[in-house]
Amino acid sequence: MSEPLLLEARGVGKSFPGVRALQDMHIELRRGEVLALVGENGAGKSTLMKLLSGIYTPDEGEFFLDGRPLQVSGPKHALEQGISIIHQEFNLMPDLTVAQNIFIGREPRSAGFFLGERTLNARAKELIDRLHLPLDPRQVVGSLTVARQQMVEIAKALSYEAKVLIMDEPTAALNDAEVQVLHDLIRRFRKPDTGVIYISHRMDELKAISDRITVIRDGRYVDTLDTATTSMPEVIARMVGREITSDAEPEGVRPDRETVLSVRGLSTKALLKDVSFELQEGEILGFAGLMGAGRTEVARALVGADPVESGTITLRGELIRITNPAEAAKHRIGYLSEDRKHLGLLLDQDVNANVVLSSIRDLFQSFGFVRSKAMRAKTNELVTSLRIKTPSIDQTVKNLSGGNQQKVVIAKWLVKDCDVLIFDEPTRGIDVGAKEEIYRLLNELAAQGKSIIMISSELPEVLRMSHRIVVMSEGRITGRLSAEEATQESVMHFATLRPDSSDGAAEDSATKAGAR
Amino acid sequence: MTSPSVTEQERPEAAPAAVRRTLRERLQQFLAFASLIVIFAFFSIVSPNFFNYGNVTNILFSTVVIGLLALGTTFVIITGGIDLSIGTGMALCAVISGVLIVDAGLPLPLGVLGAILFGGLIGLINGLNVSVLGLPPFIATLAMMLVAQGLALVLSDSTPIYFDQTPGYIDLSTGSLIPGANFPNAVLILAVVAVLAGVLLNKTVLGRYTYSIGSNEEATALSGIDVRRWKIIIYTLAGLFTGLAGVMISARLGSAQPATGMGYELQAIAAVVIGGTSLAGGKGSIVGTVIGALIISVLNNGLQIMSIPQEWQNVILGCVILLAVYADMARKRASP
Amino acid sequence: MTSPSVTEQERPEAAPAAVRRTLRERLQQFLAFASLIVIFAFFSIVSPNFFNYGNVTNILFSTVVIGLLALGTTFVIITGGIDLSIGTGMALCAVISGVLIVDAGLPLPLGVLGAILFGGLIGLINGLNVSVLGLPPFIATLAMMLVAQGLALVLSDSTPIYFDQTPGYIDLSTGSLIPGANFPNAVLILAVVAVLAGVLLNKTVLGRYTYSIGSNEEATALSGIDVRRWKIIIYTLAGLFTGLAGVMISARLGSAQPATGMGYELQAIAAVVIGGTSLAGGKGSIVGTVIGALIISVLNNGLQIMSIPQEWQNVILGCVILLAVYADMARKRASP
Amino acid sequence: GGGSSTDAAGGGGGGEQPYIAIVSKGFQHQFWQAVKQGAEQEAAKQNVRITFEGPATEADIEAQVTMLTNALGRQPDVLGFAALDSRAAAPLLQQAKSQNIPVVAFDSGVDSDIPVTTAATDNKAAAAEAAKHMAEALGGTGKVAMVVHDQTSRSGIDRRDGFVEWMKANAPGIEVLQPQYGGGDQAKSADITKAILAANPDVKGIYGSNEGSAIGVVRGVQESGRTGLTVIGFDSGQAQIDAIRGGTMLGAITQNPVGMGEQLVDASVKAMRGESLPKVIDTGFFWYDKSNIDSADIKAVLYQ
Ligand SMILES: Nc1ncnc2c1ncn2[C@@H]1O[C@H](COP(=O)(O)OP(=O)(O)OP(=O)(O)O)[C@@H](O)[C@H]1O
Ligand SMILES: Nc1ncnc2c1ncn2[C@@H]1O[C@H](COP(=O)(O)OP(=O)(O)OP(=O)(O)O)[C@@H](O)[C@H]1O
Ligand SMILES: [Mg+2]
Ligand SMILES: [Mg+2]
Repeated sequence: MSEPLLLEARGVGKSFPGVRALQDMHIELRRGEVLALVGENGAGKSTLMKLLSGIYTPDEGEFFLDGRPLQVSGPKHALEQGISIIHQEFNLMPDLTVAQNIFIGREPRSAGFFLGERTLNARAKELIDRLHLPLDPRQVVGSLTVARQQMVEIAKALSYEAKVLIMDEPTAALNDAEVQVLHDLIRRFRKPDTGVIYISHRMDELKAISDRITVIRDGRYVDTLDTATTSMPEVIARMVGREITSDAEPEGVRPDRETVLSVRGLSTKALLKDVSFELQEGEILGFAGLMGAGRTEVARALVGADPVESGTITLRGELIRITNPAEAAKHRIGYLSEDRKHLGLLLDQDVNANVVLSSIRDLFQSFGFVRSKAMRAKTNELVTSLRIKTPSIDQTVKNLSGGNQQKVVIAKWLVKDCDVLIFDEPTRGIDVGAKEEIYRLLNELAAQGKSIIMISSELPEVLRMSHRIVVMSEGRITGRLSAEEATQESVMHFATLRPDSSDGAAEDSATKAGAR
Repeated sequence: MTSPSVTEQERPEAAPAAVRRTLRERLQQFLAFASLIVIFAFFSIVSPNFFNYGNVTNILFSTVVIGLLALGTTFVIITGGIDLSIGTGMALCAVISGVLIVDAGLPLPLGVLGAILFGGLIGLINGLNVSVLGLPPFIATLAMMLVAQGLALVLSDSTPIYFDQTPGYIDLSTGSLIPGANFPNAVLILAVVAVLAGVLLNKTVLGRYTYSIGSNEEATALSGIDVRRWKIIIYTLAGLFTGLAGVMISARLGSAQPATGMGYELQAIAAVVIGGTSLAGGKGSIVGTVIGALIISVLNNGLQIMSIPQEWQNVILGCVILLAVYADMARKRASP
Repeated sequence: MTSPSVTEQERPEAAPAAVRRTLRERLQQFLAFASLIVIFAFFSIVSPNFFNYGNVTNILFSTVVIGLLALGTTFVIITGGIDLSIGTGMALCAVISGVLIVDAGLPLPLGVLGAILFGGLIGLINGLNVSVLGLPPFIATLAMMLVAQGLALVLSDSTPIYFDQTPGYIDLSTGSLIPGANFPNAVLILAVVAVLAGVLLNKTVLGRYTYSIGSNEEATALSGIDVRRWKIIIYTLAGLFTGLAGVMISARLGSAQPATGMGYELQAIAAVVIGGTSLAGGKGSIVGTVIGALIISVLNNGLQIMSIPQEWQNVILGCVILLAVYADMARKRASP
Repeated sequence: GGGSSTDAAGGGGGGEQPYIAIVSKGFQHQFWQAVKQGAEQEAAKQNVRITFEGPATEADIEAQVTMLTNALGRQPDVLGFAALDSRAAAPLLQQAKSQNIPVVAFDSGVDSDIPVTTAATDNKAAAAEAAKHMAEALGGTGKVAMVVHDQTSRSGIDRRDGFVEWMKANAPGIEVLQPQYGGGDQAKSADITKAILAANPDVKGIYGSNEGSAIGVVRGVQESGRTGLTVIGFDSGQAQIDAIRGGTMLGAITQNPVGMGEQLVDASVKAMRGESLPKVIDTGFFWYDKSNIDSADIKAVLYQ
């Protein structure tokens, strides 16, 4: 290539106490390309990006931008150099509005000091419309769902009009529809003199969006492949160092199961309208739907995290009232939130404390005194079985990689033995290898007779795991599909169905779909 | 699927137009007065001496000092910090003003300016300790509280400094610009400063970053904003308010009292929190703080006017504060 | 509350093997004494009368009341809350103890128990206000501070209640179980209670949940833990400490002084924060609190022993606290 | 009596009963409670209604000014006032005058010609008396320490300076140490006392400038196990009386707070009737020790 690379890293190394995150890493971003960066959880992807965006300083190695050496002194400097990044963990101000978040630090001003709020909102509106994002500039970000917060991040990153756009798992919180939107955005962003580094664990989308794929493992560079001429299994093999069979079917689907949990006419002020479904012993019930469909709300309402307006919950034949998650836990119902950072983890506590949190009282105490040996043993057991990458179980969770944090949340619910487990986006940000591991565990749990509700925005995942699938749209259930009825198309049909028509309509259309 | 059908999926919350929101906000702000109005009405009914021009000005007058301190510390609290040094810092600034005007014989305006700037200096030091040394605000300002208390005594030789040679100084507080209507200037000053603070917090970059830092300091820093610098500025600003409070209290008392001040910080912070500002940071308003300060002084005044036995006054004060804040929160929860 | 943790050195260190960790923790805890030891050594050198049995017991003795209050409030602060009612609450409990033992003539043990339980009641009410009504801890306990202050005066008729008819009561504090060695029981009690608190915080479910709630209340609740209930328990616990402090101070003074207490809360909270507990919640230790309390009383005693002019004592106190905390933080950052 | 105005509902001077608003320097401390008690007794006798209030500490000058403002807001027939800082209150006294509300000052002088009379004692002279007894007890030589309740309030300053100045003038053999301030808090004063004793093992006598300080000194001495020290206190209160009876305290100066309260109300009533009053009513102070503590006239001025 005659003209210099857009961005290049050579021999980069970075260590944290007890962890060698990166060593002799190199990466080459060409002009006008989308370079995918893949690797297992804890491989070092985010760390590399944090070095590029000036959050960390490298122990060794150097960066080049347009062939010129680049020392990033801090986030501000990186932005000035034209490097814009979407971090894996949100960096939003929950108390500020969408517009205020997007343009923080770049507010339109008069006299350099006074805010032009109108202009601000106008600009934000203009940007949001241009990006076709379903956001209201004046909405307070803290009241948005994870998916929408992700969109704010995207809008913010794009608004910098950067040369290099770095996206660290931007689609982890999105479902296929929104992924499409994002891909369109990226295609429009890509110009002859710009480039994108794209980190994702969702193999399917790499094909769609990337030109080349750089694979890293355990902080080391492995290989870079042309997307066009490579198959995903190859990439995965390079990534995890072994073959992964990912086209498995739901296991142990049987119709003749007894009903454990039956929900009737569940409604909330915010969104839900007359949600009814059964959960059977030892089954995995998939919840599909577009963002905002209300799956999370169903879960939250079920465990008493949000107030319910009407509706009944019957557990093993007896009517129960659940007004807070603690009561849910008493009934052996557990909920894994989709928002690990805010609702899942004790970020500044260690792995051990997080893993045992929900089960101390049942499993690890005698007369109120904690049995720390037993705890540590159990935690270590899960750290190995989930292959959580951490120097020790005494590592502060904040210092784990995103995917490993997610594994910690899952571990927490695997320790506590619940009869009914609600997993909301359980594999968010988890690498393919580990996903298989988690699928296996879920199937095991089901086989043990535990009943699982699995909310996921990754349709393939839902299809692959669910014995039955409930599809939601705008707070109502628009379709119920059995494993064999369920296809990408049938699910999408109900997910996009406007439930203005009566529930009956939804029902019989469900049967129609079944007939199809 | 293509983008349009995604926008179809917009959820109800996303819908409300700006118009409806601002309307609700106005209503909210008005309702926030509710507790205050109820309390006020109650006293007006039970005591003949409560609701009259004289007494209402008294109430406003007695709000000035706490009000000024509360206004300044509102900014600090919204950033998620706290400032314990405002009470004794105020006393120190009062002494400084005495030293400058009475002892050094500087002209009034200069002396006043000097005292206010000295307040800024106190705030600056707090700011440096918090954002450069990274000390917890509680510790940094607690230390400053002690230091200021000591220095006030040292500089004043533990004796009050009297301003009776400079009547103009006293007029700053008790004088009345509005001829005839004996309406103390102090109240006017509080009003003006409150408006300024409101503008600063709602209409300027400073205010925006104040909220932003309190809402998520790390993210604010990652957005390329010099958080440290802004925190220093915000603490310094609070210090300026402290300085002004020092001037106003010494003007009211016609003397700089080196031993006063301790305990004012708690009252000021209470006013801020009663006004709905969260000590966790990110949320708060100037209007709220003003209301909070008024609630406190109306209660104090009303209970004294009703000549409730003093030992009972605190008991009632406590309960009413609980009720007021609870009512306010319940209301906020109710209104979607 | 600390500056953005985007720069590495501010990130808490990773701890390798469990063994090495506990080892380092011990070292850490030992080093935490550093500032205290330095201060102590300094005074021992500059003043011949500082380091001797008599004076050291004086220091310990003067730590008891603040120490007890600080221990209780450590739990509350680790949950991310705060308790302003401990000072006047203590005075109220002292009065209760007087009412029960002197006025009602209950036998000593019952009276003492009653006073401690009454403290628990105060805490219980705080807990209910915080977790059931969902009031900000600052407001809930501020209100309680006022109410307690008033009630102490009301119940005691604003006059001290003397225990001179029950010398056994006074021995609780000044008496000496260890025969010969004139070593006040109060110090023994503080020691025992501190150990209990340590066990409670580190070895029990209650302690675990205290930390969890402090570091992420929502996540803790979603993990199926009845956060409300535990918060009530924790505030009640703090109340029990307040009750005990009330007993100990009235025992020392041989009388229940209804007018004291105000201001103790600030000192106690200061001790906790100086001890490295974060007001943001989630972090803290009993050892730290004990050290914090000792630092304060050593400084007070030492400066008085050196008979530094009082107005300067606060100035120095402030600066030393700054230094001590800064040194401690720097050390923590440095230690890998 | 907690309820300082049983029939105070609604306040206001409109009632048939004459109303005297009393704004004191303090409220919670025993001394002020005794003044209040005296005032209430006299009020009952003269069939007038009073309210009695004061700030939490003698540093809360603004609080006192506000109380004074509110007291005037209740339109009393007479105002009883003990100024923390009389010059700070000057404008309000002017206002009282313009509203034709006679002002009766008490406890310490209000340097202004507005008060019709002042029922007060001379703190400095009282402190000097304490010094005199201390010097005698020590035979004119030795180190003397002082624990003072406040370093800025009038009473604190006078009771400190009166003591120190008398010693300077009349007892060259006595070395008075740097005064330490305990804010009138017993526990704090006790700790200070112990620190003083540790720092100066050769201290012969200690002087506590008000009830809280004095009792604190006694406790401090007891706790430190020292004997043979000459402790002289101020004001009364049961603990001090016991200490004197028990011998841990040589004696103390007491003012006559109850009498002061009575004089205050009596003078106020006279002022209301327009009767002429002396410019100053000296409520006096007394030295009491083992020898005279049970005498009738001392008993009369002590409060429990
Ligand atoms: N601040 C830190 N302190 C200590 N260790 C860290 C820190 N940040 C990252 N690490 C470690 O460095 C390694 C790489 O982390 P990184 O976040 O780069 O992984 P990743 O490739 O982004 O994984 P994921 O796909 O799960 O996001 C991990 O083992 C992680 O535990
Ligand atoms: N944290 C939240 N704050 C306010 N409203 C929320 C929150 N979470 C969910 N909701 C409401 O519930 C609706 C559904 O939530 P959510 O979008 O999570 O549904 P979902 O089907 O789980 O979609 P996804 O989980 O993919 O975002 C949202 O449209 C929103 O109205
Ligand atoms: Mg990552
Ligand atoms: Mg969801």
